[in-house]
Amino acid sequence: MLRATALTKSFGSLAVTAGVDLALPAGERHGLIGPNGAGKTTLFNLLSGELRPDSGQVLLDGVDVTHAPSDVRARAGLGRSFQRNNLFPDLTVRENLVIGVAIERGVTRVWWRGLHRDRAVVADAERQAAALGLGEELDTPVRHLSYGTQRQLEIGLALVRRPKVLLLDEPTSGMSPEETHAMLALIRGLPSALTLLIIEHDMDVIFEVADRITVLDYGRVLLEGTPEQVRASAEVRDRYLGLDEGLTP
Amino acid sequence: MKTTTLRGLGRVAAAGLLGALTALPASAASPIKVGLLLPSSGVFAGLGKDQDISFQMALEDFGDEVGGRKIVLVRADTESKPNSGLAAAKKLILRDRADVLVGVISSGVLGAVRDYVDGAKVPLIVTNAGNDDITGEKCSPWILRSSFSNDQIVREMGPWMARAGYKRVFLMAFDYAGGHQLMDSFRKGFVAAGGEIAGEEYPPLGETKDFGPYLAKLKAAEPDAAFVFFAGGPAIKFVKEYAAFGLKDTVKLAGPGWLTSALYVGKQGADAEGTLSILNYVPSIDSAENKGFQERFRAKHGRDASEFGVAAYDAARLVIEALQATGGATDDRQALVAAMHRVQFNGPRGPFRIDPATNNVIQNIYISEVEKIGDTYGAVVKEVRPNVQDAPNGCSKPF
Amino acid sequence: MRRDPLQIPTVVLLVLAMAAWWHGADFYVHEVLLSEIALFAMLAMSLDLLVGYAGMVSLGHAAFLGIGAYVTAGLTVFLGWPVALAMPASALVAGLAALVVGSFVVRLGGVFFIMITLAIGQMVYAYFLKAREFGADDGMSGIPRLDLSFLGLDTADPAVFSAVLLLAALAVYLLLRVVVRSPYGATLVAIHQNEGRVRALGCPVHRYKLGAYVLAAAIAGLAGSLTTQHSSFVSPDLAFWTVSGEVLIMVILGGGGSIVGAAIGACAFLVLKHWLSAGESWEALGLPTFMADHWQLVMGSLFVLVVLVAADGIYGRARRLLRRDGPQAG
Amino acid sequence: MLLDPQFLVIQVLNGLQLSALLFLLAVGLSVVFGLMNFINLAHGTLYMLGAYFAVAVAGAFDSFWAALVLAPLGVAVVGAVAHVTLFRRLQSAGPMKQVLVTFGLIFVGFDVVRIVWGRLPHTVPTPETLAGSVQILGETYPTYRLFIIGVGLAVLVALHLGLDRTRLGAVVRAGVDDRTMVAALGINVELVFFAVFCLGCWLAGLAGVVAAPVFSVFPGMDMSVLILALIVVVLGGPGSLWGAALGALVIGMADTFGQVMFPAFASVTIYALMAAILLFKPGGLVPVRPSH
Repeated sequence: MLRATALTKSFGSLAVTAGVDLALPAGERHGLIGPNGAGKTTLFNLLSGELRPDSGQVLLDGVDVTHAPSDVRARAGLGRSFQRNNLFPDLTVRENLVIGVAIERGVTRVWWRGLHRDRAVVADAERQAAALGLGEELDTPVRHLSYGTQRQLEIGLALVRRPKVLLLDEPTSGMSPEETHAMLALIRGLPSALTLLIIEHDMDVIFEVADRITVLDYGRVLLEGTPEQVRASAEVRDRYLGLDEGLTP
Repeated sequence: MKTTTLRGLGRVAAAGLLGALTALPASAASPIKVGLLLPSSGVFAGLGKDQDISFQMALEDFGDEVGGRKIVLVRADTESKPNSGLAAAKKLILRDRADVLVGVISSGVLGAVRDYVDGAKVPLIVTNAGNDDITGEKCSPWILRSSFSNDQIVREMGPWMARAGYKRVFLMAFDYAGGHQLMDSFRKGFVAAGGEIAGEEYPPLGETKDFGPYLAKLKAAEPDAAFVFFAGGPAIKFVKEYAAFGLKDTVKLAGPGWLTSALYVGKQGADAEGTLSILNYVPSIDSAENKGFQERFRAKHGRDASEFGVAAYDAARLVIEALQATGGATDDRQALVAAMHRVQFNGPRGPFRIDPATNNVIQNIYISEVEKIGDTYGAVVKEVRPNVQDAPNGCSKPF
Repeated sequence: MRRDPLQIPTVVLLVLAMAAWWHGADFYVHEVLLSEIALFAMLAMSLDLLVGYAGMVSLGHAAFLGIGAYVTAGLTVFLGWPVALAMPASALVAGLAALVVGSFVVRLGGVFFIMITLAIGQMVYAYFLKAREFGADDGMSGIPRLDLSFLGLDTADPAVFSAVLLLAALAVYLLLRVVVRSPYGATLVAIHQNEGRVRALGCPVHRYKLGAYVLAAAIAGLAGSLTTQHSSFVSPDLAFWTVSGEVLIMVILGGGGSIVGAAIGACAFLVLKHWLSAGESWEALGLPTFMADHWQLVMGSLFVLVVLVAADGIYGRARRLLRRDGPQAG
Repeated sequence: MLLDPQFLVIQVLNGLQLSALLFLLAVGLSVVFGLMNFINLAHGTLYMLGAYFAVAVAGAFDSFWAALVLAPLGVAVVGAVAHVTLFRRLQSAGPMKQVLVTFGLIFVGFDVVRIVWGRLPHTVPTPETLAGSVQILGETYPTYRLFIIGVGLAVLVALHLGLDRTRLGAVVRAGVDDRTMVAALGINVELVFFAVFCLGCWLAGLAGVVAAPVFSVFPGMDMSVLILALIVVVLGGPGSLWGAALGALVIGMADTFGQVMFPAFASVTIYALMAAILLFKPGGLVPVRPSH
C-alpha cells in the first residue's frame, strides 16, 4: 500500500535519510522507532510530501507520488498527524473539523454561499468530534484546550479524510497515562483495512499496536522485523532500547 | 416677437439691477480669492515654497487691494502628484471658491487638472509646468501661462550651438515626457542647422542612483558638447559628477538653465563653471526692474530669487493688473481673462505679456554661461533672444 | 465562520452615516471626500481579503489599481469603448495580471511575500512611468464617466457620481462578505492559521491563495477603473508604493479580518488626512500650521501606534470590547 | 563601444561602486533578517538619516571625516532607540508586526527629515584628499568612487573576520543556522540580536554618509535604495554575508550595464531576476539554511 525505495534526503552535508526502504502491505500496523535525531520525522515528511527526497521513490497504492505535493498525496488517501500539535489554534474544535470535512468533501471551492448552509458538513464534523470524545468542547478555541485534548484532535483531523494510509507521529507524546490509554483505544479502534505507520517513543504502545517494526538510526534502517525480533535484537538493545526505560514491561 | 424681446430685455434689466444691488456691497467687502495650487510636500515642495513667497512679495510690491477688495490667498497642497493635484484644484474651486488659480509646478499635475479647470471655467495661471500641449493642442481659454513652454525655452539653443561650432552633441534627460519634449525641441533646431546628434541617453526618472554609467557612455561617444536637462537634486549631482569624470574641460556642458538654477548653482560651485544655459531668466539680468526686484528679494530672504520665483512674481502682477483693469470685479471671468490678455509690463525678466493666440507668455530668452561672480557662481548673459513667442501649435482660440 | 454580532449593526450604521453625509454635503465633499472614501474603501476591503483572511500582506496592491485605471483609460480614449464595457475589462485584465504574477508569488510566505509584492508593484509603476503610449509620467486625460443617462442620471454631477461610487463600494462589501462567509473563505482563514496543515488535509492551498489574490486584484482593477473615471485622468502615481502603503494602513487602522473594518479604516484615514492637511485644523489646536504639510508624520506615527497597542484596529477593538461585556466572555 | 576596453573599465568600476554601496546597505538588512526573521523596511530611512547626519556634521565641523565617524554612530543610536522602544516589544508578536511598524516609520522618517532639513536637496562636499580624479587606462575616474569601493571591501573583510574569528561572530553564525540553538547555549540572545541590529543600522548610516557626496541628499532618497537592497537580500540569501556581497555584485553590475545597454528592460530585469531567484532558488544564491 505504501512503499518507499532508497529514499535519501540531506540537509547540507548531513544525510538525514540515507537510502531507506520501507514496504507496508495494506492493513499493516507498522511501528517506526529510533533514537532522537534518527530521522523519523524527516522520513514522515518525505512520505507525506512536506519534503521532497534528493533521490528515491515513494509509491502510494502503486502510484508514484515522489514528486507530488502533500495535498495531492492527501487526496490519494494518505493522512498524517504531526509530532507537535499542528491545528488551527484560533478556531474552535468544530471549526477545525469543519475545515477538514469541507476539504474532504470538496466544498471548499464554494465561494458563493455561507458555510453555515452546508449543514451536512457541520453535522459530519460534529459527529466526528463526538467520536473523538470532544462533543463537549465544540465551541472552545483550540488554543484553550488541554494538550492531551489537542493531541486527540490532531489525530481526529488526520482521520477526517478516512485515509487508506495513516502516518501518526508520536500520538501519545506528552500525554498523561489516562490520556495515553484513551489514545491507544482510539488507535486500536481504527478500521482494520487502514495501513498505519506510527512513530512512538512509548514502547508499550508500539509493541501493543505494531505488527512489524522498523528501527531507524542515523537515517538508515537498522532493523526491520516483528516486535519479537526487535525485542530480541542485541544491536537494537544496545543502540536504543537499552537507553529507554520503557524497555522492560 | 417684439413683446418677447422686450419682456426678455426687461427681465435682463431687472436681473442686472438686482445683481448690481446684491453684488455691489458684496464685492466691496468680500475678498478676492487667489488659490495657490502648489506643492508643499513631495518632490517639488521646495519650488512650491519659492513660488509662494515670491507671489506674496508681489502682493506687497503691487498692492493687495483692488477696487476695495482685498486679495487673499488660499492654498492646497498638490503633493506634486497628479491625483492629489486634482483634488487640490477641486478644493480650491469648490470649497474655497477661488476666483483665480495660480501655480502648478509639475507637468503631471497640470495634465491632471487641465480638463477640470477648463470645465469649471476658473482662470488658472501656470507658473512653472511647461507641457507644450497645454498652450498648444490642448489649450484652454481658461489656462494661461506666465512661465514658459518647453519648446519656447530651448528652441533657440540648437541653432545657436551649431553656429558656435559645436557640431556633435550628446543629449541626456530623464526618461519622461518633459525630458523628451526638451530634447526633441533642441534636436529639431540643432539638426536643421547642420548639427549631428552624437548619442542620447534617457535614465529612468526617479530611480537613478548614479549618473556614472551614462557619463561613461557620453564620454565614449566623444561629442563636442552635451545638452542635458536635469533639475533640482539630480542637477546638482549631475554637474558635480560631470566634472569628476573629467568631462567638464573636454566636452562643453549645456542645457536649459534649470541645470544650474540660481537655487543651487552656489552648491555646484566651480564644477558648474563654464556651463552654457538657456532660460527665460537669470538673476544677473542687467535692468533696473531686475536689480530692484533682486534687492528686495535678497533683503527679505537672504538669497537670489530664482526663475521659479520670478514666474510666480510676474503671475501675481498679471493678476493684480488685470483686476485693476476690471475694477476688482471677478464675477465676469471671461472679462477677467480678457483683461489679462491686455496686461503688459516690464518685469524682472524683461517685457512680459500673454499671447492671446496661445495663452502662453511672450518673453525674452537668455543664453548665458556660468561664471564666477564675486566669491560665488552665477549665470552671465551672453545673448538675448527678445520676445520669443510660440506658434499656435494646434491651439484654436476658443474665445 | 466566526460569529460577529457587531458586523450587521456596524454596516447599517455606516451606510446610514454615509447616506446622511451624502445628503447634507456640498459639491466639494461629494467630489472629493465621499468619492475618495468610496474608492479607497473598495481597495481596502479587497486588500482585507488578502491581509485579514488569507494572511497575505501585500504591499503592491496599487499595481492592480493602476492596471485597472490604464485599461479603462486606454479602451475609452484610444478605442472609444463605452465605459460600461471598459469597467469589466479593467477588472478582468487586473485579475489576469494577478493570475500570472500570483501563480508564483503566492508560494512565498510572510516577509518574502511582502518584499516581492512591493517589488512587483514598483515594477508596474516603473512600466507605466516609461510607457509613452500611455503618456508616460504625464498620464492620460479625457477619460469619460459611466453613462447613466438612460436612468436619467448625469454622472458629471458630483452628487450623482459619488453616490454611484458609494453604491459600488457597498456592492463590493456584499460580494466580499459572501466570499469570506463561504467554505472558501473559511479555508482561507485556515490557510492563514496553518498553511501546512490545510495542505496535509488535501487542499491545494496555492490555488486557493491564488484565487483570493485574483479576486482582490479584480476588485482593485474595478476601483482603478472608477478612479480614472472620477478624475477623468490617469497617471503612474496610482500604482506607486505609497498608495499600496496607505491602503494597507487603512486596513490595519480599521481592523483586518472583518471587511467592514477596512471600510471604516478608509473613512477614518481619509477624514483624518483631510483634516490634518488643512492649516485651519492645526490653528484650532493652537499648533503651528506648517504641520499641515506633514500629515504623513502624524499618519505614520498613528499607524505605528495602532500596530503596537491596538493591532486589531478600530473595528477589532470595538468587537473585543463588546465581547468582553457580552455573555461569551472567555 | 561595448568592446572598448576603456569604456568597459569605467563601467566595471561604476558597477563595483554601486555594488559596494548596495553591500553596505544590504548586509545589515540580511543578517538581521537571517537572525530575527524580520525585515526592516525602514532600513532605507536609516541610510537617508546617515546622509542627512553627514550634511549636519560636515556642515558643523567642516570635515567629511568627522561625518564619516559621527554620522553612522548617530544612526546606530537611532536604531538602538527604535529597537528598545519598538521592535523588542514586538518580538513575541512575530515578524509581521515588526515589518508593519518599520513600514510606518518610513512615513515618519520622511517627514522628520523634511521638517529638520527642509525640502531642498543638500550636498556634502567631497573631502579634499579624495576630490580629484585618477587616470585609469588613460581615462579620468573620480578618486572618491574608488574610495567607496574601498570602503565596501574593507567592511566585507572586517565582517568576514568578525564572523569567523570572534565569539559574537560564532554566535551570530550559529543563530542564523538555528535560532533555537543559540538560546539553548545559554547565551543572552536578546543582547546578540540588539548588537547585530545596531551594527546593521551603523552600516546603513555608513552607506548614507559615503553616498552623500556622490548623490545629492533629499527626502525620498530612501525608497529607491530600499527596493534594491531588498532585492540584494533575496538574491544573496538572507543571513549570508557572502550572499549579500554576491547579490550586491550581481545587482550592481546588472544595474550599471543594464541601464546603459538595455535601457528598455533595465528596471524590469532586476525585478525579474528577483522573481526567478525566489521561485527557483528560494534560499538565494548562497543559502545558509536548507530550504524547507
